[in-house]
Amino acid sequence: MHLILFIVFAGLCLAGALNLLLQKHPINSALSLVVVMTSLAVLYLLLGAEFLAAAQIIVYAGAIMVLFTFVIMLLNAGREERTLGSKAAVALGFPAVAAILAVIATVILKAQDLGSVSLSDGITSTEELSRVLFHELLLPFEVTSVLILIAILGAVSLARKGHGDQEAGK
Amino acid sequence: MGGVEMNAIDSYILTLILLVPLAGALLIALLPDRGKLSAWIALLTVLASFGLTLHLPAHFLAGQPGFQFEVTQPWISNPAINYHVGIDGLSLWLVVLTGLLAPVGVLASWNVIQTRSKVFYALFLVQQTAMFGVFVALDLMLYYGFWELSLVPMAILIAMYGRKEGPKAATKFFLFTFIPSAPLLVAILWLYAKTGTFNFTELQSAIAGGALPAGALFWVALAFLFAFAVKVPIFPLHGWLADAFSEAPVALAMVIAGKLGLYSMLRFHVALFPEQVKCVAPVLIALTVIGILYGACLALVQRDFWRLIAFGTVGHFSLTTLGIYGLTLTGRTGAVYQTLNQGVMEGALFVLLGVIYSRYESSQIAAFGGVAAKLPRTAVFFVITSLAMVGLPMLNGFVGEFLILSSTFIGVSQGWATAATVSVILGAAYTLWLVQRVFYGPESALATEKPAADLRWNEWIVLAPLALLMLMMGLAPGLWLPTIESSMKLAPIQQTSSSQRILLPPLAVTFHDSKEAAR
Amino acid sequence: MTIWWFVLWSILKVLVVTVVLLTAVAYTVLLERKVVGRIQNRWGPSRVGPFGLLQPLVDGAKLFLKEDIVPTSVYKPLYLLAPVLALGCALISIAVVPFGNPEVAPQGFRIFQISDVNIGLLVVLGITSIGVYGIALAGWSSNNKYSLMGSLRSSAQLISYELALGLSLVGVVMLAGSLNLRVIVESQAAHGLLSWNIFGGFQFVAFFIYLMAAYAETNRAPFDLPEAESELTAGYHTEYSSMKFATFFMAEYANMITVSCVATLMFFGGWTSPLGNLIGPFQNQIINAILPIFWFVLKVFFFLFLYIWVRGTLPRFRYDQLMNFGWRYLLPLAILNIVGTSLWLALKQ
Amino acid sequence: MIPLSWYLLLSATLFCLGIVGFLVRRNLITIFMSIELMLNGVNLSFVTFAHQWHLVKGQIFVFFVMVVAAAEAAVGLAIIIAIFRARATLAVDRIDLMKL
Amino acid sequence: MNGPLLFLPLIPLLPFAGFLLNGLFGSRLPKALVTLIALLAPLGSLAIVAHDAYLFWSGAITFPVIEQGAPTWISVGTLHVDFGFVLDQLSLTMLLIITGVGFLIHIYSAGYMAHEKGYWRYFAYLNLFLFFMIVLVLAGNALLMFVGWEGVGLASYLLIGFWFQKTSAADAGKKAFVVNRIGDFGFLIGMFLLLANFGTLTFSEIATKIGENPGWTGGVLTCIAICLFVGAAGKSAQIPLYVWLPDAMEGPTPVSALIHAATMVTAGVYMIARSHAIFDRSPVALSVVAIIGAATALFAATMGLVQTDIKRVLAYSTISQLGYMFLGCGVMAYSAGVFHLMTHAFFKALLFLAAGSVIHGIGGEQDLRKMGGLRKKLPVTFWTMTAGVFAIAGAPFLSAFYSKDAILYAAFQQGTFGRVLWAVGLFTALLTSFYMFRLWYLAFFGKQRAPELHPHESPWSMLGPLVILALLSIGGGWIGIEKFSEWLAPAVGTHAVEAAGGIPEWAFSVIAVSMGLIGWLVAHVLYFAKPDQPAKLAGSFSVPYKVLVNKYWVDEIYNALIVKPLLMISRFLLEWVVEFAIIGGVVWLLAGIALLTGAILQKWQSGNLRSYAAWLAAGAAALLLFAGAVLLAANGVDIKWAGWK
Repeated sequence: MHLILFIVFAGLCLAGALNLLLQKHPINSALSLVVVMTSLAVLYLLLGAEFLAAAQIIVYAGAIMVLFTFVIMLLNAGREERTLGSKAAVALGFPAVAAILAVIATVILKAQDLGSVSLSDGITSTEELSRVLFHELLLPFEVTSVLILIAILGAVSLARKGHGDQEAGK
Repeated sequence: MGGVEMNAIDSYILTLILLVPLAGALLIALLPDRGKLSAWIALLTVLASFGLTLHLPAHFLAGQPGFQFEVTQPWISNPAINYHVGIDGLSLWLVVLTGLLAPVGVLASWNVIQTRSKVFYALFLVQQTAMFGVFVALDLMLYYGFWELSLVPMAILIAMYGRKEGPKAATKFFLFTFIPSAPLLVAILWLYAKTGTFNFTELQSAIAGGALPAGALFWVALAFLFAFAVKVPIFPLHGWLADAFSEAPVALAMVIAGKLGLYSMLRFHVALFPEQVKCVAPVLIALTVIGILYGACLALVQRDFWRLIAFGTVGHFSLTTLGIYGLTLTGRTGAVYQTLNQGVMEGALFVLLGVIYSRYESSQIAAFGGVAAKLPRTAVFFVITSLAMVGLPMLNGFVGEFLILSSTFIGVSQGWATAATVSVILGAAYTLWLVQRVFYGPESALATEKPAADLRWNEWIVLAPLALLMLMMGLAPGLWLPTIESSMKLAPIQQTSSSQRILLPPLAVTFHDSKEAAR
Repeated sequence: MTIWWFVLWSILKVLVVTVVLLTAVAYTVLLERKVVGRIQNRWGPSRVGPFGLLQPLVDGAKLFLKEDIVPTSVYKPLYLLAPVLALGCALISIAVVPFGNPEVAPQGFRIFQISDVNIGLLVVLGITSIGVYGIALAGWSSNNKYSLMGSLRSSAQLISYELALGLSLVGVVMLAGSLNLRVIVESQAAHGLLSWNIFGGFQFVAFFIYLMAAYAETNRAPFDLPEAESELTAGYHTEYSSMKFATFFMAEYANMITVSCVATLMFFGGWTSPLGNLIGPFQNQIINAILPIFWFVLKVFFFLFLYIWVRGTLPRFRYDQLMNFGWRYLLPLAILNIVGTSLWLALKQ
Repeated sequence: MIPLSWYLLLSATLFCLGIVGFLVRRNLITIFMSIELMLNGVNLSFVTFAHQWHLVKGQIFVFFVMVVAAAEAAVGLAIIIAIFRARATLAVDRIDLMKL
Repeated sequence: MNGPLLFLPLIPLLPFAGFLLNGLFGSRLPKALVTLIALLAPLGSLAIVAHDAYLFWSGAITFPVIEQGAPTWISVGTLHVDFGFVLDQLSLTMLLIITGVGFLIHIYSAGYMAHEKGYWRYFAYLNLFLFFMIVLVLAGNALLMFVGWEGVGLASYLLIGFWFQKTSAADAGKKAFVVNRIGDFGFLIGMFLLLANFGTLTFSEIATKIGENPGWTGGVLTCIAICLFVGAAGKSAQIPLYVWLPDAMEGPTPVSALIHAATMVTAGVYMIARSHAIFDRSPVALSVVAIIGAATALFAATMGLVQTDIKRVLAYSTISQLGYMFLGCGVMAYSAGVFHLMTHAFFKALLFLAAGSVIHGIGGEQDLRKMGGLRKKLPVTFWTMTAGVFAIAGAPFLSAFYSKDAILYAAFQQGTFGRVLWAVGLFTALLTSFYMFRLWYLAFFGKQRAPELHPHESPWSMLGPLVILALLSIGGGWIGIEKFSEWLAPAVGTHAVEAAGGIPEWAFSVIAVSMGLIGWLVAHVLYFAKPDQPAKLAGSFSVPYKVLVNKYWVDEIYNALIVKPLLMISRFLLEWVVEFAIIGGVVWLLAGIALLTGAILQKWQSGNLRSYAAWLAAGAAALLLFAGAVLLAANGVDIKWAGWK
């Protein structure tokens, strides 16, 4: 059962990721990414990270990606233009990525004591999570809230039309 | 501190001095840029920090060996960087001078800085902290940090507030001062690698101990010297000064050259590498004497008063450097004193030139004439300052100049000293010529066209104390000299007696019976 | 092989619930038409069947049989995907809703809840948040400016109100100490009406916020800007017709039902009786099983009625008012509610 | 029973696909999405390791990554909007000046 | 220190207080108050000086009075300089002259400058001058003397440039200061040498040390002496540094009288007298002083012959007379030099003030050619001027007769060398007499040549000092050189005066007087009897005349030989070649290399996001490969996840 779920959702995940790369239209890419994220949520669930799975859906799929689609729609960004790309990117990038993947894969496969996972083992309850988050890691948590606040302000000021010279008067 | 009771405030006064301008800068940065708000905060901040610096001479114990008001706090354990600050007779007055010049700078900028004043004052205060830091830091890494910190706001402000070609001058300044900083850092790190400490005192004894390889030490000392020589600047490294003077806002121009480099030379070159210094001293003496004459000669032919002052300044600082590298007690004491003098005089001078520039918006000397009739009080202060620069006895410039020249003449080389003394003539020539061309003579078209106001309140309260100080320092150098001398005495330089004169063959004049006459 | 039994049971439950839900959707439409009709002083559908009760069937048949038009300039894959997504999301979230007493569980399988998930509430919220894609994609892929405008409005509105919605529920979660919907309901069971969160938990502010946000989330009046017919023709589904249109229609009503369910569960004690233990458990197991469902349906019905009532009486907001209301009032209020609740909890301990 | 290395491999693959996306795509938004993909890949390995060591902190790390990603998305998309306003293009090859 | 109070510090401080009061508040004070402050200051000083003099004569104190426990000025290492004052016969004499003549000139100024706008400023400067002059004279060490020395230079600079809006005045002020600075350079070097060799700058200590070592002669002492003399030459306008003094006549006339005739310019003489101990031991230096003095005397006198500006005539005359004084010092007749200094102070101040009165009287005109016939219009001025002219010409029984004679007599006794000097001096006396009478005739006799002028006699505030100075010019020398020498001897030493080869002293007087007479006669013929004659003469001797009128082109020569080359070198060689080409070049070369490197590397930084990313990925891959493949494989390390928890 676990195996099936893993294969299905890992497959969806990879397919989504590949689709993200292959699609020419950003909105398709965005939807592929939503698929990736949703499948990841399932995988999280399989790994016993319930809360994260929900958060993954709510935050990533439900907020961040909506923002992306929203922007794509707002800008009505069409198909990718064919521009003279930098050849270096491809010439240098692909071997490099392949090398990275190879190295990481080697390391992972060579690793000795990695455990395994099965359904319904070690589910992390939300309570446990929140206990750590709000006790040990309260300060970082609060700091992230500041970060978010700053991001909001930054986004507002950036996206405001005319960079404030029209509104500055009022 | 050898059983001396430390006053409660003594233990953190230096930290306070460092923090107050920084706090002011932060406050300015946080508050809106509205009217004169930033300026007022800056003024209050610098007045407060000046007040704090006055605590130092009041509680300084002259003649005590070592550093006072010392604080050592571990900061980073590895590498062992400590927050280690303290002052002695050498830095004492420089700190006070820095404190004094800050209100001068703020008030001088009062009417000049109209736009983006928030940025200006915030950076100005940061720069202020950096300068305090340079003077009080006793940990080499800390010192280096402050040293670099002092350059950045300066460069930014020159670029932002330059009169015509700010960015160009700032780039020049930045390159000139930053490139030598790199070898300085390397040298500091080398010392750390060899000794495992950044502590000034420990390094001093380690170097004196002779455990370090002499050959490498020579280059290390040279790297130190190079960084300082550019900042002073010494001929032929003065390329940035003229542009910086022409462009820098008044408040910065008055601190941009001189004291940081001169202090560093005394503290971190002469006192740290006494042996290595002896090798380079003859070269430096030659260079400074050339610089003295060169600066004066070039000042004679400048058409722009900022540049004129720049070259004059090259000459003046070269003279001060001559005092340092003559390696005589009198000379070094005189050099420190002259550094203080220069601070005060340049402060006043730049305020005055700033007044003239802000009124007439020209720095072409030829455009001026007869300004004394329009701005009589400015003229009075200008003449006083000029006379102090020229080295008129009873004003401060003379004391330092005399100490340096006489000690060089007696302790180092009669020939080079004589050559350096020629600057007395040339200095008077270009300074008075400047005064004459700007203030005297019939009123020029510029002077008649632009009806200009004489000194304003902010300029008054800056110039009057400075003028008084010039007189005080000229009449009663005894208020300052003993503390300076006492710490100079403690520096690990063997007083070069006349038999150990540094030999400079080409210009040395001998007198067949001078030895007998002296005995 | 208990796991296969589990799957089988689940499939059965899903089928039943889906059928019931779709029927409920159809009759909610009828209800709306009736109620709105009465509000507007007319009869509403009354010709097909007794009291027009068969109207939904005929409507369905009509929509189903209509010509399936796909406009030429639409972006077809997404154009087709969008309604499916919308309805799918609307239906999925019902999966974690407990309709009745979970203790009725022959052979360990709870029959009144498809899946009892620890993070049930989050699942509902998550699925709801995915639901926005349906609208967004529909609008965009239609290649029509009204549609695009509608879906932009919708996306922005959904993102904005989701915050208030989520935050308004935090108070309840804190009171219950769990995200499990079943546990939340059980925490309100003790004294009937008095221990419902809206009364006993002092969550009426949260309830109000939730209600507002939920109306906005489901694009219902007075927040039905994305489909404001006077401005945007029909908003995001302008280009949709026949069954595809019906799908959106169903999604909207399914969402309404889900939202009502959640409101019931969170604030009105779910399947529990308002009388609490005054009416003790009956001897008859069937009655014991059915009665909670009755209460639950009653409460949900009340909320659906409220929906229709509001729609029939309140005017539509302007878009900037909508945004202002969400960000400037609801959100801070929700945060205040959380603070208040946590203070209360802290003091209680 | 699935070995955790599978998850890790999946995560590595996602990450590398993210890099590839970054390299080959020209649309600014898609590139941005590739970054999100990379983040997700990393998140997966975090969760995997959290499971491996039964440490909650691994998950919390993911939580923080999400927060950062959200912030990043907000600011990044705002920047993209600003760029699009100024340039009317989203092709990265045309956006090669740090100046609007 | 139990002796009677001398109030030495008060002598300079009173004028300084006057300076401060007038300088700071003068612009807001009523004129009368300004005048009062300005006059009280020198009067007070004069009173104290008189008080001290009385104490001395009454025997209450003995000279020299060396102030003990004076406040320290500079004290570093072995160098110790204090504000110590010394009062002895020499400084007392000088003080009397300075405060006395100074006071008179202050009074005169009150009338002369009455209508000036910068009235307060003028008096502030004048008081400042007095302050510095008194410091100079009272100074017990060379450095303090240098303070006064520079200070009077400053006052002179300010007063010459008093009408700063006139370019010529501002120029003259600057010129005076800079030329003086050349002298100061010598003074400074001299002081350094003193410090190096004696370790002190205190005059008394130096004198004591020299006195203890009779063997020291020449050598370094010559160097010191010559350096000091360079300083003196600058201040006292001797060849080659005299050029500033004629230009200094741009200042107000009372200033010329006080600073550029009576007091400041004689500071050089005073300084040499003060440091006579050094000069005494250096025959070479003495000869230099004597030769320069005599040469200056003659040279300046020749230039004075043809000047048409009344003040310039007097200026060259001053230079010439100063030459006499140096001549006196050079032949070790310090008392004679100081004696002449004193009488010169009287008669030259008188002459300048009288000239000022004339200028004032005819509304600012200074050209002799436009004067004439003023004898009737300005009677008091005429008569006082006459006293001055006769005095300077060496008329018997007037002051200069005694002092000039003493110098010439002393010179004659220095062997052949001395006789040459004597002859030069004598000839100079003839020339002096000639140009002074020329001035006298041109100004006061004949008919008025410029009818547009309306001469009027000056107010009594101006005439009063004139009369007093006239009396002093007449009677100032009656004390006689013997008595004066005796009086000064403790301060400047005694120098045996040998009999001059049997020639009686009166014979020298007769010769000198006859020279004066000849000069008068020539002037009488040329400017009174035959007024058209000078033009003819000028025509027939056009070359010498031109040379004289153009003052030997000395200014031009200096300009061409020193100033211009210096500026040229500075501008072309230093500024363009060294500064721009070499220093700037190196800098720009470095900058160019950096720019070039940057331009090449800039291609790398294309701004293309994807290429950055590619490089980033490549870098990461390389690092990973390095770490993973090389390091781990090489060490045979297997990756273990366990043991981390």
